[in-house]
Amino acid sequence: MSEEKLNFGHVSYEETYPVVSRFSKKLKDGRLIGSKCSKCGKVFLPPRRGCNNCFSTEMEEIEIGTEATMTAFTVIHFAPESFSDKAPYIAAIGKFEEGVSLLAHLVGVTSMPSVGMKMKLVPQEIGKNRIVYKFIKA
Amino acid sequence: MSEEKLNFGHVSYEETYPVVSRFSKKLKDGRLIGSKCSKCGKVFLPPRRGCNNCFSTEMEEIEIGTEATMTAFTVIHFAPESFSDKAPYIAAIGKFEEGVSLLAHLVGVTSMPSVGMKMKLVPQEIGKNRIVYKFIKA
Amino acid sequence: MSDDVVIVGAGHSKFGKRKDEGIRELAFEAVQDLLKDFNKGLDDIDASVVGIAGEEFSGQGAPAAVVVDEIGMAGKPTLRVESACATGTAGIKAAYGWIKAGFYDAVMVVGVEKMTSVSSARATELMARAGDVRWESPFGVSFPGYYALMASAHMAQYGTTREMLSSVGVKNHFYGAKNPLAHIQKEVSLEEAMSSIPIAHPLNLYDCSLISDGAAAIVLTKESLAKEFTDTPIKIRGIGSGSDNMMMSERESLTSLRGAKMAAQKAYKMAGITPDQVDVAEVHDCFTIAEIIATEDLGFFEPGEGGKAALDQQTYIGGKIPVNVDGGLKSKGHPLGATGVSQAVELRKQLLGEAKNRQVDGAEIGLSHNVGQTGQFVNVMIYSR
Amino acid sequence: MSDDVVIVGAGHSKFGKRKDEGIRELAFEAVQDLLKDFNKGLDDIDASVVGIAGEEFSGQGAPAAVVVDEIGMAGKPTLRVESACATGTAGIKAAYGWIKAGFYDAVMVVGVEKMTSVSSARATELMARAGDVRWESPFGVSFPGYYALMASAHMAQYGTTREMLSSVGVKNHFYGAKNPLAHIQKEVSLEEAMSSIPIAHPLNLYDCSLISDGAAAIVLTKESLAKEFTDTPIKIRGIGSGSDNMMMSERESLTSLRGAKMAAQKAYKMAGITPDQVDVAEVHDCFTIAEIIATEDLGFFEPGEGGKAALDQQTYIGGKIPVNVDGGLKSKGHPLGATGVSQAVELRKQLLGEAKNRQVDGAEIGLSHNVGQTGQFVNVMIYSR
Ligand SMILES: [Zn+2]
Ligand SMILES: [Zn+2]
Repeated sequence: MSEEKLNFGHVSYEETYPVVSRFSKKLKDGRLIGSKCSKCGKVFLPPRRGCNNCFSTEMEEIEIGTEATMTAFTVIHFAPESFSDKAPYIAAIGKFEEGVSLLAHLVGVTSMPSVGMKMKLVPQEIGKNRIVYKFIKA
Repeated sequence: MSEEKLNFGHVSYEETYPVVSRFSKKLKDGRLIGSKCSKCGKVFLPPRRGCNNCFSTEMEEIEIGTEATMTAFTVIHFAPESFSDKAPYIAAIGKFEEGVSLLAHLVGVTSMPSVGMKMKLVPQEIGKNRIVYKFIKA
Repeated sequence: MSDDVVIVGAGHSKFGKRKDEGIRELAFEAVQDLLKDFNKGLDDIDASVVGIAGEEFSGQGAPAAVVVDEIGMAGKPTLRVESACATGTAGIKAAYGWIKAGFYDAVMVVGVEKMTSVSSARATELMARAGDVRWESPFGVSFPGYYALMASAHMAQYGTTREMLSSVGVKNHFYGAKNPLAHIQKEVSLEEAMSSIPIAHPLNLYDCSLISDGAAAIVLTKESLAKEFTDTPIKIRGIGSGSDNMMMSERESLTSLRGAKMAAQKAYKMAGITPDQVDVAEVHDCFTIAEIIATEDLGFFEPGEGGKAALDQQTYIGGKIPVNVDGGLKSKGHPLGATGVSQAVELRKQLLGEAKNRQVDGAEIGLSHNVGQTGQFVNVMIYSR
Repeated sequence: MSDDVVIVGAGHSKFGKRKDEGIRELAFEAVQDLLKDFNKGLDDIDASVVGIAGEEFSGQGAPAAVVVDEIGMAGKPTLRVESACATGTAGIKAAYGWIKAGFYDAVMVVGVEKMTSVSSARATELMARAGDVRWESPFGVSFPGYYALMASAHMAQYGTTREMLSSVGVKNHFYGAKNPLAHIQKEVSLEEAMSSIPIAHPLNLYDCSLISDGAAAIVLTKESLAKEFTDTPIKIRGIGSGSDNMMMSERESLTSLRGAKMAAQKAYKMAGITPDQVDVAEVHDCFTIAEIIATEDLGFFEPGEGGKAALDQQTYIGGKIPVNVDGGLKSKGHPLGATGVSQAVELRKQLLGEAKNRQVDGAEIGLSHNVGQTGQFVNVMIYSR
């Protein structure tokens, strides 16, 4: 498979595998795609290559809405080495209506956020070969 | 302790601890110094901070002769990343009269060496803060 | 009748920024300490288990063997276990299994970590890589950050306050100041703790455990052989383990560790005790919020009550349950692989009445709670005389 | 009466350069394969042990938890074991102990490694760091280099030749060509093997095992429960372990691994058998010289006779003792953490008569020999129907 990879995240710690690259390409089109097991129906976000419930690898794409409610957040002041020049930044977990959650940066807020706030997940391109999602205030 | 460290080896993979730095300084003076347990007499080359036989940390310095007999060798053609520009090079184990052995590069030989050959261990300074020992043909 | 597994020897290095020592010297120091008060020699120990969490801190690949050689155990069977910050208790559990399987009569467990060779930012990076590197680490969430996420949820759900968090740090420094092996032997005031610099909001400097070097070692054998090694064996009465989903975002709860609750339940059941029978506890206070959640998950306090209990000094000696009266990870230090073994060494001191000015009077049952990553590895151990 | 520990399920991924899969996907593939032929589901497995040798190959810190989550075992107790290249059998031994200790009825052991994400030079560097980083790695001795040192000593002492070394590689490629899961399924001639490029003299390319990605998994339980899981359990009859000095230069011998001899002795004793009763052996042929030394250390041939025996095809099917008839590390591949588990999977196939065109007729007893670093970790396992 010679298709070009689209890396995910502000930094990559592992190789970019197809399940990540495919997700990233959809994200570039503004779509948040999880995987749903065709056999048992379990939904995964982020997507997986196989279902850890029934071990089927037949996964359907399922589009997740981008409106989320914050369940937790932190403001990172002392950052890992690779992020030293970015601190401080906010990381938050947002729960979507489908019941699945994601962790991402929350950007564009000027006061301290609070658990329960409404957020929206949007794509953020970082250079040509890299993309990430971020939360903004809804 | 503010004394300056003298690093050992072509490359360092761990911090240079005092037991290594002290050994390296003696080596710079042309002396090969092992440690001998004051309590049980066990001899260690390279030196150690404590005796793994009786757990005493009272160690005497003991000078080892530099004449050695080769017990094993290899010519490294495909090297670890940090040594890529040095290959090929010969690594050999030499046994000293005191019964202890060391692994080091064997340099200055023009034909394939053979087990049993006589070698001599000599210091090799690498820049200002780094030293190593090497075998040469005796 | 089953032959219990007992601790018959224990040693502990000084924890701290040990700039003159690598993993091998630190382990040596712990074993040297162990041998001071041990009726046998190394010859009577059949095998070793080495707990080291990260190979990149020390630079040594497959790092168990250098340690084993330095402590005179080369030639005898060994392996390395790793469960992130729960590595130490994972080692004890593995050795317990080896003894029960009949492989060996006596096994040494050594936990060691050399963390200060790398910069704090680098150490933070290495620990952050214990998050899911595909989906969560790429957001630069530090280890304190993951626990800060939990703290924010706990505060929102239960009204836990910054003051409650800080009071955990204050207690642990209070006891750490009495522990000569602790990394930082210094009391801090609530005010100092609350006004310290932010690391990962809502966690400040005094909410976070230390990046430390250190080692701890114990020897396990069967109860039937214990008297050959020591007059004062300590029994391993219960071992329970649990885990959790890899990603924080997939957890059922962010205010409790399901793995810890499961581990506690199993350990209590195996020991045949209830939480109120525990006299002294070592819990995994990698962060102050972690100690609060631990005291809830272990059943010492109701869910949501851990913060208030800390503020009310219910976790001091004389309170409902003395917790981390050796200073905990916060003040004693947290050399990852050593921590779970250090907990065993400390509880043994408590159960033998040797803890001096931080002794819990008449302590008979001790509990250790050791958490790896953010709950993916949890071991709860119960010890008694 | 003691309740033996048995293997009741086994799975194996394709070994090779698996560029589309990380550790989690590789482990998934092995477990998926295991479940194909398993009467129970994951719900009936109580815990897992994960064998991964190096965290830097995959980039994932504390890497067990991502694997455990991907294979549906999150929430259940787990730990990572590491014994360098002997990691897989260290996992089996740890799980064996857990079952014997009564912690769990059924435990999954998963060994996995993703090695090809990094360059060959980088992988060589990472493996070289398993040498003593203070005194030996600083000379740039690669992993093949350490074994080449042993080869030079073996050649000098016993007259072992390059041709004998190469004949091991030829055999292993001969059988690897018959193994659909092998990394390289291609026969090589003795001439090709002998004239291949030098890696670490006297070892050439065809003397060295492959840098591979892959995973293998087995499920262990008690014999008394075996029938619930499978009609064809395989018994673990013997487990023996040994180790050696860290530094090559401190070894008593460079032509034998004292840890392997010790491990073999213990395993034979536990199983109550002698070397001549072994019908098929999986030995740790990380390098051709390692297989030669292994067949001597295991007592199949006298010291110094292993090379001649290889040249005489005494290790082929039909010879004195069939060795690595799945291709071995040389041709099947050597994803470090997976290797010891892969040996168990292969021996199970042999003992069940399912090894097809590489079946050893009527094999009843199988032996696995798994070496970590340069002998600092050795496990010998004996399996039977
Ligand atoms: Zn499914
Ligand atoms: Zn001594």
